[in-house]
Amino acid sequence: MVNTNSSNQKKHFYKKKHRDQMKHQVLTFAMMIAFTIIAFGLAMADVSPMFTVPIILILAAVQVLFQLYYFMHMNEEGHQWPSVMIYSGIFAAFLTILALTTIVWW
Amino acid sequence: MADDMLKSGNLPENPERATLEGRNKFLGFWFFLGGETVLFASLFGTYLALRNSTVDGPSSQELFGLGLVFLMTVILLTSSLTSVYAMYHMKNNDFKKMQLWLGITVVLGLAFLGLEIYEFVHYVHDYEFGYTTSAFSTAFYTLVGFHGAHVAFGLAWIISLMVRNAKRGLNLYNAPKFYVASLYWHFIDVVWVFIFTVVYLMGVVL
Amino acid sequence: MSTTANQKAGFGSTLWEYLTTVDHKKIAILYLIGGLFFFLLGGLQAMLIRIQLISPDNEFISAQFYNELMTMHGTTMIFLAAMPLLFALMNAVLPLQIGARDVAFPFVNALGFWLFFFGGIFLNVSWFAGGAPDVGWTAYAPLSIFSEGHGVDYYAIGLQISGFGTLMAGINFIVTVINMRAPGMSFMRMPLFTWTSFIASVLILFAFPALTVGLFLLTFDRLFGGNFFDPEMGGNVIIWEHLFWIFGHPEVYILILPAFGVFSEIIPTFSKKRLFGYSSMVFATVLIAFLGFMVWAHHMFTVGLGPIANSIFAVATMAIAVPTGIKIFNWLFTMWGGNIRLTSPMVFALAFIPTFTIGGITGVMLASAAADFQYHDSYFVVAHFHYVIVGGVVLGIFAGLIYWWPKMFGTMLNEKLNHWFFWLFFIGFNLTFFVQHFLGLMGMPRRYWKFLPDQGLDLFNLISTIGAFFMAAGTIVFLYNVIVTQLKGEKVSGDPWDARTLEWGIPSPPPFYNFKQEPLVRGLDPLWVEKRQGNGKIQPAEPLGDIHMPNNSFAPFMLSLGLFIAAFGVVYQGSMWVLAAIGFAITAGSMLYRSMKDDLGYHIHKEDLEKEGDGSNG
Amino acid sequence: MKGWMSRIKAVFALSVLALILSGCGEPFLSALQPRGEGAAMIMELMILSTVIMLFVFLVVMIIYVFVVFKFRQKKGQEDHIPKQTEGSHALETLWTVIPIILLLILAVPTVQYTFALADMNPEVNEEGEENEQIWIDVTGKQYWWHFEYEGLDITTSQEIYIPTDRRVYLSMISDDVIHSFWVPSVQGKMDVNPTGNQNEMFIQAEEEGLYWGKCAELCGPSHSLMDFKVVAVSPGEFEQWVEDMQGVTGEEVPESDTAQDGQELFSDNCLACHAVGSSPNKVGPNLTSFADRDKLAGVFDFTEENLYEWIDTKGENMKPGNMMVDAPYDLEEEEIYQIIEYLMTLSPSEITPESAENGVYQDSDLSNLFPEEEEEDDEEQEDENDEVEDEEEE
Repeated sequence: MVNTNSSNQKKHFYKKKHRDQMKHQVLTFAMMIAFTIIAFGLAMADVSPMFTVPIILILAAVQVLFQLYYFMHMNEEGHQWPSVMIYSGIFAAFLTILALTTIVWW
Repeated sequence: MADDMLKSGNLPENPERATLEGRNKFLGFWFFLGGETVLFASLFGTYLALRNSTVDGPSSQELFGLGLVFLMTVILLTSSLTSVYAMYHMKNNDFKKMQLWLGITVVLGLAFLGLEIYEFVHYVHDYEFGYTTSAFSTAFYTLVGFHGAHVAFGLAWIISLMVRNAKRGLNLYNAPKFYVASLYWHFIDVVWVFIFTVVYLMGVVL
Repeated sequence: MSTTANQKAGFGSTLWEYLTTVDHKKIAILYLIGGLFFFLLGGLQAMLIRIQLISPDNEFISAQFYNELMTMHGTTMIFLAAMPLLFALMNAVLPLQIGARDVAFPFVNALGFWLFFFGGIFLNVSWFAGGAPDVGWTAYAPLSIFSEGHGVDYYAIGLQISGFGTLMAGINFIVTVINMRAPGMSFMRMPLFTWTSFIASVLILFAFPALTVGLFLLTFDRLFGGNFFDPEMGGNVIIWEHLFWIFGHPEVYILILPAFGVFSEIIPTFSKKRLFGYSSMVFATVLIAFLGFMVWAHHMFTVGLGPIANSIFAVATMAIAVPTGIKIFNWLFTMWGGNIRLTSPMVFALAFIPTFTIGGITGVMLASAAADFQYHDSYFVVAHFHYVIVGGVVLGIFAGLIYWWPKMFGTMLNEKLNHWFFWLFFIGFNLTFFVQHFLGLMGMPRRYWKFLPDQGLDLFNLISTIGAFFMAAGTIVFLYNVIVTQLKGEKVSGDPWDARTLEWGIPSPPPFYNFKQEPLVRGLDPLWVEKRQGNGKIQPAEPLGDIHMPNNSFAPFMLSLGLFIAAFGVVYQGSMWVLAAIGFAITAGSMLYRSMKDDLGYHIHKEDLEKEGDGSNG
Repeated sequence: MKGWMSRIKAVFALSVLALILSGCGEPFLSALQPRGEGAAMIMELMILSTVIMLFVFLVVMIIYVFVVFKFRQKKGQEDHIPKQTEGSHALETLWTVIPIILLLILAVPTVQYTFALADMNPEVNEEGEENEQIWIDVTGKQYWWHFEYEGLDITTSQEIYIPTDRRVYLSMISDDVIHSFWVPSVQGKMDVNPTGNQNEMFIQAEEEGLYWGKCAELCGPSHSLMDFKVVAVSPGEFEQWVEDMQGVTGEEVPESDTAQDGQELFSDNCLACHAVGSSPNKVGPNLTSFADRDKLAGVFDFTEENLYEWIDTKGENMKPGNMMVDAPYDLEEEEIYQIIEYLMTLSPSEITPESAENGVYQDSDLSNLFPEEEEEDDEEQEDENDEVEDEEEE
């Protein structure tokens, strides 16, 4: 089928590529842990909720983007449709939560 | 053709998407996760609407201890990383290492689930905070419990995949299955990030 | 378990074939049978409702039974009749239209059907188990929480099961469209029916989870002591309304978009013209779907959300009229300058345009929030949504069934009887529902078991009931036509309508592998292109080769049966938990069986295909 | 708000109205014959939207009829292949832009009216002063309505009396499931939600009359029997009615012996749920002006037979699913007739639903209903009490 020599080269190339990716993943993980610590720290510290709540929500959103784009590889090619559907889902989710937090009591 | 699919070893670059079946599974599962996003959003919305409806039961400030939640968060985040490792080894065609890392993921998942059960038991016994105590308690247990059920299902899924393929090794037929299971596991983590933020941290702060 | 489709065998093996099939064309027939069965059931309920309302202060049926009928009529027609019948059309046609040999997930496709079927059966078991649900198809809390007996439990769990099936069917179609298109079938060459089914499936994906959660909350409240909707315990009844309508409004578009697609196939075919403004039709479809997610609260104008929320949702709702209007005018201009043949599918399509326009304009009137304070929950609303759903969806379903009947069965429904069916149904429909607009404005709220004398409501209610009998008569003509046609079994050619799209380029009914060779698509309306610029046959994109087919499986049936059994345990609890254990064990066992087996399918060999001869226009 | 709209209206109103009024139903019930400020505002909006939509429908139908007749296949043309037009940007833009304009014409008054109907601020009279507001607490229950006049010490059920010269403000809540308060000829509807979700709306009747109200949200088996009445009377009559109602304590002793026996039986068997006179008790309908009611239980003819059947069967078959079936009493036939006799004496005021039909207009600004004059009211009440008893003697 394929020349063994070139397939070996390919394998090496992939291995290296995967190893580079993995470094990114570990870095991502470190940042996620850091974000988590910041979020918990803010919650435990005596800071105004007006300040804390938006910050921890943003931290959560960023963490989730990390998960989606790095851990779940949405940054790689062939993920256009997954992105479309995930963002549509987030759109519907956003409307749902907005409604249930604002126009349930009035 | 059919036999190729069951042959282990020597897989292409993205084994999970090398076959049409694999590509279908891959897309179908991503779309399912899009639907799950709305499912959890509905639960989050319900929880947010009812978080102050404690009636006579305890409130979130009285209940939540952040130490345990932090531990659970770190465990689950780490299990997300270990399942990334498993997929890394899958792409490198190293079945044994993949199984090893999946095993670690399962152990971490079990630890998380154990802590969650401990947490619930603690609330019920020490605070008399049962499922039927108030609208808040119902919403809390339902949201966090739904996530817990997802974790339990994910564990059962990964374990049965590991057992089933222990002797068969990695091939084009089961690579998509492993990949999709790991996507599911990450998604569980995504949901937890919002649970610890919206339920626990905001529950203590607000 | 592998079989070939050309088994000519007895009843037993045919039954087994259908119980285990994963072939989308057979699943289409299953959906058709299931959907028609529930359509007749829902129709029967409607007749009882109309007989009760034939005269003022009528005591034909009791208040409790009326509420059960009214609830089950709505639930059955939406979830168990309209949606499965649309799925029947999608399964029968969509893969053929994009030149696919199969759907993306044949197994899941079968599972989707069986879940729908067992969910529907479970819901209807309630009739024999102490009373059907009696709280309206919307099941507003807290009435649904306080409702006595097990009716609402059946509702919550039955819809949950069939909802899972719908979700799976939706995902299957999305992936099929994305991954399985034939070479040359780009997105902007897809037939409109495929497009609208695709978009409807996307709506299913994002709308049904909200219903899933709503039903779970209802189940937990009723069966496990939850407090989501119990005002005494801090629960909030408005949450249910939001969740229900976040699902419920997109659901309207899930139903109507595929019907739009059907008409967008029929009108060009019988006008001998390509669809006018194809790309704006696609754009309008996507826009309707998008806007459809932002307007649900127009069902809740009188809840007391306040003028700000009401105004926002009113304006957003009105906006949907724009893409819908685009569609209406595009259909009109497709016919403009055409060569219109008044076949029965075309007559349905022609009837659809004015009725749906009426449904649309009353929709805009309802969107006007302040005015909705008068319309809401009155017969005006009943008239409006029947104009949309009967005048749009049901006409679309029957038009599609008659149009694709030759493709599904290889036989042709009698045109004369089709026209009889049409006129009886259409006249009856307008008699029944047009006067209801006025009944509503004259002060008759919906879901009324009886109306009182001396309120000026007698005459229009009588007219409405008479119309219902016309509709029933029409439906009977249709059923008679189906039976006679199938008994005669006269075969027709692959392209009896002189149509334009890919599915008409293969024999009727298609062989179980659909396309002997993957077709090459050379433009919009591929068959028309080949008829005008080629030899009238679809060109192959590949040399003749082995075809890979999935194996039949009994697992979808067993898996759904398990949930069906388990559902009784969950409803009755106590010692009945045993049933739940057994049921869940069957389900889990079927899932394990499925995943433990290496199921690679089988191949039809090139040599066998050659023996069968020319696979094109039969 | 009205300027340009009324001009459009002027052109079309007559023809459209003529069209719909032919089947408009009864004036006491139909939304098409508005008798109040809210219903009239909504009617304007309905006419505007109908006119716009009929225009759209006509355009569609003209093209439709033309196309179907002109381009129908003719004999001998079966093989004719028409030109395969792809579309037309100009046309498609046209039928995108025109609907947007039409919708904007409808959207602007929709938003204005939506806010106008939600306006709970006091009305301003000609002198620029704010009118005092009459607020009524409405409670929806399976399957009847309860009304408490805030600050006036009046409780009624099933019938709500309002003066015709001003808005009356409602603050609505449900005791069980969701109901919806609808008086089509006076005002649009508003849901009545359980605990915590208090809704507010105003009703205003421009003409005296007895208007029929309905429950418009499915609430159980007898949903269709949950009617009530709005009795719109002139301000003077309303003032009279208020004074009469304030005088009732429930302790008034009826004249006849049977009725007195009935009263005793009533207090033994019925008072746990029902009340006569102003009372927070709303387990069952308040019966203060029971004998004046237009209908029995909201829907039945007010006859002794019906009343007997109701008390005897606890309304089991008359209003399926009603809560009175659980009432623990057990009465003999004779006792029921005694109670009926007593109930028929519960007519504290000359102002009854009949007054709403051809009432003499009595001028009043209702000023002595409001807190400043409360003390005076109390004195008057006592006088009224005597009067009530006097009346009953007649």
